[in-house]
Amino acid sequence: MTSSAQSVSVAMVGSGGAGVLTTGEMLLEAACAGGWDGLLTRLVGPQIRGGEAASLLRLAREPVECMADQFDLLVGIDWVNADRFSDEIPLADSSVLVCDSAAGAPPTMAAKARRVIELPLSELIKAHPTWRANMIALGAAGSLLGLEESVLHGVISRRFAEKGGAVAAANVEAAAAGARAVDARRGWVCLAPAVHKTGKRWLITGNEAVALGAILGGVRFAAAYPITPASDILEWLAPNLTKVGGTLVQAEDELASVNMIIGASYGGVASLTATSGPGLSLMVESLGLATASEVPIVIVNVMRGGPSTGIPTKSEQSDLNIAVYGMHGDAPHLVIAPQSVADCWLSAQWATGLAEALQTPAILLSDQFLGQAQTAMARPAERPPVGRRILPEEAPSPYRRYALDSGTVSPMSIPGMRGCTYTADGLTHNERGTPTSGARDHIAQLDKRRDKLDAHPYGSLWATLEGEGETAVLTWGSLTGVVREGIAQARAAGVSARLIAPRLLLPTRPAEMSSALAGVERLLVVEQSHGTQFLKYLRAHYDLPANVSVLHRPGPLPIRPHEVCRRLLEGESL
Amino acid sequence: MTSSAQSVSVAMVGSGGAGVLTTGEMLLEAACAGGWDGLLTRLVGPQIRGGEAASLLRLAREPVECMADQFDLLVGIDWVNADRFSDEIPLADSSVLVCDSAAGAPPTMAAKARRVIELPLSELIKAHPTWRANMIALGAAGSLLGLEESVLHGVISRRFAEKGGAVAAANVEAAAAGARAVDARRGWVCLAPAVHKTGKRWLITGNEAVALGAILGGVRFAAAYPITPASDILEWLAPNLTKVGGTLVQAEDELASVNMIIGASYGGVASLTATSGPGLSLMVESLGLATASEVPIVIVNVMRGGPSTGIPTKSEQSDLNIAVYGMHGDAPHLVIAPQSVADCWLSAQWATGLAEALQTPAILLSDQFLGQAQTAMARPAERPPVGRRILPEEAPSPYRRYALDSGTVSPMSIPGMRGCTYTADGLTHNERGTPTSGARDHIAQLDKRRDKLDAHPYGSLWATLEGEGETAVLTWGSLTGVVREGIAQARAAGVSARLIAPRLLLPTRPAEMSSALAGVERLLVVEQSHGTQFLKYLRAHYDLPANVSVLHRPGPLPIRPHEVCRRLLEGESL
Amino acid sequence: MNAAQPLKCRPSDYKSEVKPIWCPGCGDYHVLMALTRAMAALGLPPERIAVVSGIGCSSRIPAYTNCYGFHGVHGRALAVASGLKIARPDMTVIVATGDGDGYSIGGNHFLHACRRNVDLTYIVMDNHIYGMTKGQPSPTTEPDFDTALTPGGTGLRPFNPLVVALASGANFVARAYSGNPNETAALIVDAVEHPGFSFVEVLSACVTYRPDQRAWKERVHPAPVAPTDDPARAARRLMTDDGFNLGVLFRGNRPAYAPAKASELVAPEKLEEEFEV
Amino acid sequence: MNAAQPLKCRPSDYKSEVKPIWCPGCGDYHVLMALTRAMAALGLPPERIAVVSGIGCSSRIPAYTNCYGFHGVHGRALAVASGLKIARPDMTVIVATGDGDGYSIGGNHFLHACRRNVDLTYIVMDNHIYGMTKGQPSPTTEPDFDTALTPGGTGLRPFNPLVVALASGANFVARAYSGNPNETAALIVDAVEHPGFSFVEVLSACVTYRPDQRAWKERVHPAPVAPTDDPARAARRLMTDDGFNLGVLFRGNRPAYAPAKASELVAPEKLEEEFEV
Ligand SMILES: Cc1ncc(C[n+]2csc(CCOP(=O)(O)OP(=O)(O)O)c2C)c(N)n1
Ligand SMILES: Cc1ncc(C[n+]2csc(CCOP(=O)(O)OP(=O)(O)O)c2C)c(N)n1
Ligand code: SF4
Ligand code: SF4
Ligand SMILES: [Mg+2]
Ligand SMILES: [Mg+2]
Repeated sequence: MTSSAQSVSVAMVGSGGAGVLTTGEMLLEAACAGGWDGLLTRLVGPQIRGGEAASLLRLAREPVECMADQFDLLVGIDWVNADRFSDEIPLADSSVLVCDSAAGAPPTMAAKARRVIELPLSELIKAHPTWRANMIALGAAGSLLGLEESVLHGVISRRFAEKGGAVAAANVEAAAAGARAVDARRGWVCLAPAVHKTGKRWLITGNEAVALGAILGGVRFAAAYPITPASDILEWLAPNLTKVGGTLVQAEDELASVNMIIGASYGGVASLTATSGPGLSLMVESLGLATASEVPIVIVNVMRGGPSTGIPTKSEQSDLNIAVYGMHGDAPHLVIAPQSVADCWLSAQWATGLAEALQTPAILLSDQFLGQAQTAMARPAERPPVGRRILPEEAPSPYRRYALDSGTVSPMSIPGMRGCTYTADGLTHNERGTPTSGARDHIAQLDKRRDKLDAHPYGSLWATLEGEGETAVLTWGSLTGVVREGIAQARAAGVSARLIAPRLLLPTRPAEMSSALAGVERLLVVEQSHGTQFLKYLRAHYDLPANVSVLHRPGPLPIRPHEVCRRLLEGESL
Repeated sequence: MTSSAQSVSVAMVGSGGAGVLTTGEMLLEAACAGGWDGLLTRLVGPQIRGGEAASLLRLAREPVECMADQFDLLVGIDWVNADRFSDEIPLADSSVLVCDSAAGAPPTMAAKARRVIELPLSELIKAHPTWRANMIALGAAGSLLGLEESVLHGVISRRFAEKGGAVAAANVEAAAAGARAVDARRGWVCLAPAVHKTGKRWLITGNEAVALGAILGGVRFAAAYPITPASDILEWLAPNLTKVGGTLVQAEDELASVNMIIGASYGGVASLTATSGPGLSLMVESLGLATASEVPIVIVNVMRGGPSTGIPTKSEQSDLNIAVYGMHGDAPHLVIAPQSVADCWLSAQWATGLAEALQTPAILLSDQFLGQAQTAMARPAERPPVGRRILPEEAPSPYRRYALDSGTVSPMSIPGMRGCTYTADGLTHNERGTPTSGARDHIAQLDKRRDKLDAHPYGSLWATLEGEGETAVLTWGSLTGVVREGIAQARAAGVSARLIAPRLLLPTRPAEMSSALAGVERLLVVEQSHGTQFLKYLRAHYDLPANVSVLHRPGPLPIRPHEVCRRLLEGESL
Repeated sequence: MNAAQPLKCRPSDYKSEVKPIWCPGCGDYHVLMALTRAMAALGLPPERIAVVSGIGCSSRIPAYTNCYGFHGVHGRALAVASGLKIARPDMTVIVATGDGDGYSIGGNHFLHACRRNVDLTYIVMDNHIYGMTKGQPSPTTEPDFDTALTPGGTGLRPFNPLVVALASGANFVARAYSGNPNETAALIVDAVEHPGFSFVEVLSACVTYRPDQRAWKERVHPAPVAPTDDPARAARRLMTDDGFNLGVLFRGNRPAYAPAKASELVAPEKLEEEFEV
Repeated sequence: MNAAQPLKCRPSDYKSEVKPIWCPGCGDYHVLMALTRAMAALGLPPERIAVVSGIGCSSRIPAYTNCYGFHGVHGRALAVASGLKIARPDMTVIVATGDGDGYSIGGNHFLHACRRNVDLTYIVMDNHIYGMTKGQPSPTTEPDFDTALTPGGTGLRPFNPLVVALASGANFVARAYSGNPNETAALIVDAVEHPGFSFVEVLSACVTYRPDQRAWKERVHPAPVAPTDDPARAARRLMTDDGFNLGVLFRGNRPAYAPAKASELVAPEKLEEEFEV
């Protein structure tokens, strides 16, 4: 690594109680307070409390949307079970490893690192019982990275403020001691100077960004059942919905939660639930009900490893199939996938507005990486287009809730409106909502529900389209940032490629995709699923060039930018 | 129509209580007893009891697997709400219409029919209070069709035997009077003489054939929740499982039923449930559990109109998506679709055996047409290959339930077997079944579950492949018979085409499909769904020729052979 | 009828023009009659009432009224209604389903709706059978009742909905018989006016699959004791009653569900502040 | 312990080598101890026992035993176990889940398992919290217990599992405290030996999200009265008890579920005959 990089990556590992997770947060906060950008993710073991843990950080001059190929700095507070994570922490050739001099570094890791720095962690703690090893390590890491010491100390003080001045002071002292211990090596893993940032910035996780976006998009009712890794969304929403006059209800199960939001939305209140694969599975019957009865709802699905209970704490893109195809019958609906932690904010608002405007369920397909990673982002200057429900203008008589002659979307009355009562129905129905088994009504309503989605002008938000050339990389969701960086690496090596990443997965946009693909000879599809679900989705719905290859892998090992780059450099044999 | 056809089609319509449904059954039984073949379906209105109804029959010299293009004989016992069905009963140019002289024929229908025969139904009933109009009409229809009168009378006598001799005699008399009333026109709608049939024949519905096949395939436990149009399967299974030492449990819901069969199958007993779209939706979470924990189960899904509650009593092929893609995570499993009423027997056995042999869930994708149509079929001479579960041979130590080194399928112990206890798990697990979140175990088990399905030799049952030429028609399920007949019509007009109908929808068979498609220039896809689900499935998984077109429609109006033929004759512009 | 309420409207004002698919003689016609009479007695405009149901013959009832209606999927009516009522506390929400919908597939929502105590009125049209799917046993079917699916009967102890409601926290428990539409209407009015979750089990005969239920007319009788506000006492009584006691059997006084409310609302944009660095 | 059973095996024979993921001090360790002691006391070989669970910290227990185990999806343990037991009546089937798994998402199966009365033993490790998902309220959480998801508490009446079990027809109802592993083991033995559906609610503290439950040790006490066989009386008692009465609280005498049996079995091919024409 250069002595002054555009981005550096840091991993901190330790066993339960060692405090590496909070240490990671403080390091990110200090870097951001110093004007840098960054991204933080966490690895935890299967235990509910304690167990091994790691904080993975990438600090950078400009916003970053994915983790880097390799880690420049590895700080081991201890090494208990650290091998469980070793696949997930590839070390750079130039990497620096920091460890407790009493413990040393595990030989496999030491062999990979270029330099090993031993810190007298155990010794210092013995001498200063109020100090903690993670704080000493934090101070050391801050110094190696070249962070302003006062800024770091400010973050530490604020964090421990409520535990009292003595605790805060001890932690600051510990950090200072850590910094002193590596003083001679200050800036060994140094970031290039921070770029001046104007305007407000947020430190936010994808799950928080989804929740905030949903409220900004109009959501005022949520019902949900806890599930990893979606519970954070609910826990943020519960107090904050109350603040804006809304409500969150903890339901008895996901069957209840999805039906509660259908009821609330039928009542005129934009509504949302959040879940993960197993919960989404339980919702598909009622997703069909929302489709057929044309009640807008938003379902946030934060993907984790599958199938079945799978790996609840790890990321994967394997719920694409169920999100797109999971309902019985012909049930067109919206599927929208955010492309970065920051994009969760935009996508959630867009999804809420589209669901409302089109009177249909929207699935927001996030994943554990996006949901639980924390990043610094600039407060967005603009909000996405806001969608609103179309209400009947004057009391038509009789009111035809599912009218075929009122444009692509038929006005939806809200309980309480006089003269427009109707019964919403999941049975095949006529324009008034009365059940029928006639072929004409069936086809007419199926057409209506398809056409209202197809006819909507989604604008440029439908996809991210970047770059040019005869080669394109098609990806989606949290891999967008990885692919962008892989393409940039390839460009640096003289090979250019387009990036195509649809944010709108349903309805499909054949015309737009075909112009995005115009002139493309070779296509690389990149996705995080074992069964190449995205590739098959693309084949089903779009005309692809003849030369298509795929780079894919299930979770939990992420796909890294250099893998995309390597495939691009391999050229013809893509 | 010719005066002596290979097949004739008869529709009998009437309002609630008019008895057209039993009349249809008796007509089919009499024809079969007379050596003919036939197929019977029913149309009913939304009412639970009474309401309008129709029996649709096709009688033929040889087995028939679909309804014909048009009806040759329409018998109206009365015309209350008969217009609701008129789209579903297209009349032939040469058709004969029979009605009550007191009521006459509805002008729209009379206009379409070539000849109208008025029967003095009301008059006769007034004169003979024990006679019933449907029996008079039955006698008349039998005579017009040229059925042996004594055979028909035998059927009537047996049917009413338990109501006592007087009732039976009155019904026979009524039928005889009906026959006399059309005596001069005997054989107007005449079938060619019956072909001599050897061996035993069955009169059976698709739902019964599935249930019988499942028991023959080894199923000894069923748990289910009633739903139209699958309940018949359960109602047949309940007493018959008891007879062979098995059990059926009515569960509190579909979440329970699927988990009950998972429990029973984990216990070593081959198990099944039957449901329709809404129920299947509720089962997808646990289908994933069966996939991940490798517990064989069979789920029969009898498709009806969707989405949501849709049209419970009508057929559609719109649950293909959920059956193939409906689970979260990467969850390979079996999907098998029977191709005719008779094929339900074979497919159910095959599915059961495959599920057992491959330790995986199998979805048997039938539909309302197949399930509730009744046909005459020759008792099959041979049974499909029987699959059995592989058990551990000797107590390995420690027992590795999910072993990676024991061929594609790892031996599964049965509770009670000493030395091979294990915990089945839906979490990502290692070879012993212990949960882990490691990438290596995750990929290894995902590979294992994919490979065991892909590697199995499915043989020729995977698809029906008939005919040759540069044009092929690809279809599935209950449309197979329709397409076969459409191709035959086209052949008679000088255009030939292949029929390709996969019975095995998952796992896909790319090599086999590619040889089936070798040399094909033009492809017509035929399916009963609004969203062209089958076409998209084919595009996703198979390489298709460049010239592909689709003939599709949602339920309830069936696709008819002549529509397929017309598309084939249109040639290039397919 | 509740004498305190002035009759502003006629029951016919609450009926829609949709023709029921019910069999002639089905008890559900009388439930519809009772329901519209109750609505008239309550004097609410139809657009202030929502009727929510699941799937079954009984669950067809919303579209036969002139109110806002929601005919959802099988078993989930209480969840839909809870969401609606919590989001729109100004609406009067009545849930009407069947014994299969409410006690079999919908059992969990029943437990938790009782516990949650949202201000709903829950009417179960209990005919001890699955009518819509043509005669399979429901949780309330007698153990020896023969059906095609359970030859010789289920052999299972019938579900006791009133006791389960009490055990789970319902705030008002009553039993009615659809053959007495005026009394049923009065019970519905009482249930709607009572705060919290009010449960009215209505015996409503299925003439097609349970012709034996025509005998219910003779078996029903008013409850011999006055309603109590002690759930334990009411449960004890109902665990041993004959199943044909009519009237209000429990009238509790738990406050209805009330979601958390902020003393002062903030603009949504205000929520962004917590993320600022 | 049941003195009538000869002790053939040691509790350690029923423990597997898999290391629990539980937090140090979690009450579930004691439930595991009680369970393996009960198995030893029952003297059954491990391969004759199946332990079935759902999802949660508590539901991890099957793999920590040496028996056949099934770790299914969230809320469906009773359904899996019912299918297994009906298909394999020769196995002893024990179901072990948590309060979230069993009373929230799994509530409907609880109702119907009680009613169906299959010969199962159902142990719920109740810690009044969702441990696995890090501290959300469960149906048994006290109304004023503060969590991130329900700031200030749920405000809801806690679910009363024992009364619901009685109302639904459970044949044996007991309450245990995991801090007393010997007594808990004895109750489990009793429950397994009792025919039909036996329910044992085990108070098992979550030291991580409910450190206040360390006080349970002081609050539990033996039930002051002998078990009754009258469900109405037992329900009445339990509807007003303090939630810390330990012991067998109801011991019923309904016969266990028995599926229809044919007096004589026929060969499957014989079934074809009904279709012959
Ligand atoms: C998920 C699902 N499972 C099964 C069905 C089939 N189904 C429709 S109505 C019904 C039972 C209705 O019984 P009940 O609620 O008692 O109503 P009734 O017809 O007796 O009034 C069933 C099982 C369905 N529609 N959806
Ligand atoms: C369908 C589904 N919804 C939600 C979850 C997430 N989940 C896992 S465990 C659990 C709660 C467990 O609580 P409890 O049964 O009380 O067990 P404990 O951890 O307290 O022992 C939840 C909600 C899931 N796995 N599946
Ligand atoms: S089947 Fe029974 S419940 Fe349904 S409408 Fe007919 S009588 Fe009523
Ligand atoms: S979180 Fe609670 S229930 Fe779970 S293991 Fe820890 S102490 Fe036990
Ligand atoms: Mg009913
Ligand atoms: Mg718990």
